[in-house]
Amino acid sequence: MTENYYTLSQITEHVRKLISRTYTQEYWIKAEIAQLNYYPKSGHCYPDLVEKSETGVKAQIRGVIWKGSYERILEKFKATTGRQLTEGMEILFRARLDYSSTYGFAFHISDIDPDFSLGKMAAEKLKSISRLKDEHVFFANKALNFPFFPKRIAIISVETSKGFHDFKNIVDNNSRGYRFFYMLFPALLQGDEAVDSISFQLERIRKVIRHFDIVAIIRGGGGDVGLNCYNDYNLARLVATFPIPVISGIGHSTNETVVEMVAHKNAITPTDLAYFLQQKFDNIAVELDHKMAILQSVPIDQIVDSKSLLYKLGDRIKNRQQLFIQHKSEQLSSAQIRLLKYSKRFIPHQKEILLSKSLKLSQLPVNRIERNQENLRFFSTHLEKSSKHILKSVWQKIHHTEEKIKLLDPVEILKKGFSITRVNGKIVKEINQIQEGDLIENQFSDGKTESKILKISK
Amino acid sequence: MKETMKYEEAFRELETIVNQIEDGETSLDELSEKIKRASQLLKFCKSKLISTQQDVEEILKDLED
Amino acid sequence: MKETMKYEEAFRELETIVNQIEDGETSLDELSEKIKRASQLLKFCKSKLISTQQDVEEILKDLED
Amino acid sequence: MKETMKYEEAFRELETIVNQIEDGETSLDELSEKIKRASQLLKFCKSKLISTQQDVEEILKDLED
Amino acid sequence: MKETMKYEEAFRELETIVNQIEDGETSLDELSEKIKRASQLLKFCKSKLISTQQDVEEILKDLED
Amino acid sequence: MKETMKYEEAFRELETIVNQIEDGETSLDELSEKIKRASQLLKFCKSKLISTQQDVEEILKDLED
Amino acid sequence: MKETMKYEEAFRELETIVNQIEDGETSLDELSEKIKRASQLLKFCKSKLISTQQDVEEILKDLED
Repeated sequence: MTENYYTLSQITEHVRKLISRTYTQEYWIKAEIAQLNYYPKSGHCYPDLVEKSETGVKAQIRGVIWKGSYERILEKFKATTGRQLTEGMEILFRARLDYSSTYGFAFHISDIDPDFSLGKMAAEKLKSISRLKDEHVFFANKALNFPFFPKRIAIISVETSKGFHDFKNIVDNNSRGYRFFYMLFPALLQGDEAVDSISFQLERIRKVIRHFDIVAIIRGGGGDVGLNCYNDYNLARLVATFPIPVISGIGHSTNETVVEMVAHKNAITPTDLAYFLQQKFDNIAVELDHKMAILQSVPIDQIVDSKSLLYKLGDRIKNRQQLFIQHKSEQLSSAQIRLLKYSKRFIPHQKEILLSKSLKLSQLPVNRIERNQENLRFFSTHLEKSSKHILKSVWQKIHHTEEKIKLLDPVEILKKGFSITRVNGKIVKEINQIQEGDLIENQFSDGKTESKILKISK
Repeated sequence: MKETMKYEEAFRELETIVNQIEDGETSLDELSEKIKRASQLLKFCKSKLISTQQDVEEILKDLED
Repeated sequence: MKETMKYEEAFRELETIVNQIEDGETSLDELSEKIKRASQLLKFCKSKLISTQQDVEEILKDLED
Repeated sequence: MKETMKYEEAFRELETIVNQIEDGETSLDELSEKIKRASQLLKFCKSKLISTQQDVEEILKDLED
Repeated sequence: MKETMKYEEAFRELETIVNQIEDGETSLDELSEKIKRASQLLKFCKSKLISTQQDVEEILKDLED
Repeated sequence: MKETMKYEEAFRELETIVNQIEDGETSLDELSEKIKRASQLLKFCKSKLISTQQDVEEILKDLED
Repeated sequence: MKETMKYEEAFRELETIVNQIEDGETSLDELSEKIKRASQLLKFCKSKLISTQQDVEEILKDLED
């Protein structure tokens, strides 16, 4: 038997002393709330804090928040994040590690950082948005055609809420007497339970969707707290993929939630939503009035115009037939005038032509005969003149020749004192023909002499 | 003239006749025939107009109530 | 002249004759024949014109009522 | 007019007719017919604005199925 | 000269003769023959002209009334 | 000189002779012969001219009536 | 000298003789012979000329009448 042993308390007391010496101060620790374990009776809260890995729980430790701290911490948390502390939520808390002999290890939580959770929520919201976009459903509801007459409205709201009351007030009491049909599908509209509650009602509406044109989510007042449910991925997806347009009238001043983003229209408040629907009806009413005005004026104008066209045509027929007949009548008159004019002119013209021929006929032969007479006279004169001229020139030639003969007759030369010398019967032309002592014979015009040459000089 | 004739047809025919007369495309031989036809068409159109006007006025009166 | 002759035909023939006479294209031998024909055509056209005018006026008078 | 006619259909048809009338595309022959139709459609659309015949019981029954 | 001769024929022959004489194409030996023929043609033409004139005047008188 | 001789022939021969004499182409031996011929031709032509003139005048006098 | 000799022949011979004498080709011995022939020819020519002249004058006088 071993005599050296400790009692349990000795050991736990030792551990307690060791821990309390080691962990003397508080630390900021990040962990997830696995279970909240809030006891409303005592007001204390004993959350199970875990750190998870891919394989499972990596670390787990109990937390303790005493009633006083819990109330303070929760108020601050809600004020900042608009949410309750919920299971599955990752939080950053300040705590001191404590060891109790009976309860074991626990973190005594003195504070939780709401800003850390806020950041976490924002990240969650962004994640929802990007997931919806990745799945191509983010704009699905917006892509639906807004009904022309958004008359039948499925309303997700709370009967008693102020928002629903405001909406009804406007829609039911509009001055123009428009009648909307709406039906309430009651649901929780804030807090973590809202996701399931709204989803449930949307599924119900889906069953009777043929009775409705749009869905309106109307939240009644209640400030900006508890709106994180509208950032829930599943709810947002349901809204985005809903087969008829969903209009949100959640009414708050903080950032738009994901549900509002994917809704066909975010009317911000229930009142705005009511006015929006009323405006749609107003537009239609205005259009109808406009069309009625056109119907009342245009056809009558058309008939009046047609009448005036018809009367104008009638007038044209009257005028034109007159012009037509007048024109024909003028044509006839002009034909008649021309016929008279040219017929009358025809014979005198022909007469003139004949007269001119007649004149030519009486003149031309006379001219011809006269011309011939003149020619004959001309021939006659020329004949006489030319004959006389010929005779005269022949006479001249004869006289001329006669003169020449006279001049050439040697007898005539001898008469002028010349004589012809011959020696031995030959006519002497050169002195060499004769010699001294030759007998020469000289012939004169009226006789001859004979003589002897005494001397010759050269 | 057929009872089933339409106003538009009648009006167009009437217009054609008037244009033909105006453009001198009509011979004198056809003139009286054409004018006769035009006269019938005119009467037809007028009665059609008046009956249409009555119809329209009635419908519109009904609409205003 | 045929009773069935048309005004336009008659007028064209008349005009042709008048033009021939005007242009001196007619021989004297044909002249009196042509003028005779033209005279007949003129009379025919005139009577046609007057009867057409009467017809048309009657139709139109009927229209104004 | 069918009761089941949708108001949007009715409105579109009305719009088409009114446009045709406004653009003068309507012949006089069709005019009264068209105006009659337009008048009916207009009445139908107007009545739709101020009436509802939605049956809550039916919806509730549908919901229970 | 044939009684059946036409004015145009006669006139053309007359014209031909006058032209021949004018152009000096006629010898003196033929001259009197040709003038004789021309004279006959002229007389013929004149008488034709006068008778035609009477015819025409009668027709035209009828037309002028 | 043949009685059948034509004026134109005679005139041409006469012209030829006159030209020959004028151009001095005629010898004295031929001269009197030629002048004799010319004289005959001249006489012939003159008488032809006179008779033609008478004929023509007579025809024309007839024409003027 | 032949009585049948022509004036032109005679005159040409005469001219030839005169030319020969003028050119001095004739000896004094021939001279008087030639002169004798020339005188005869001259006489012949003159008489021919005179008779021709009388003939011509007679014809021309006859022509003037």
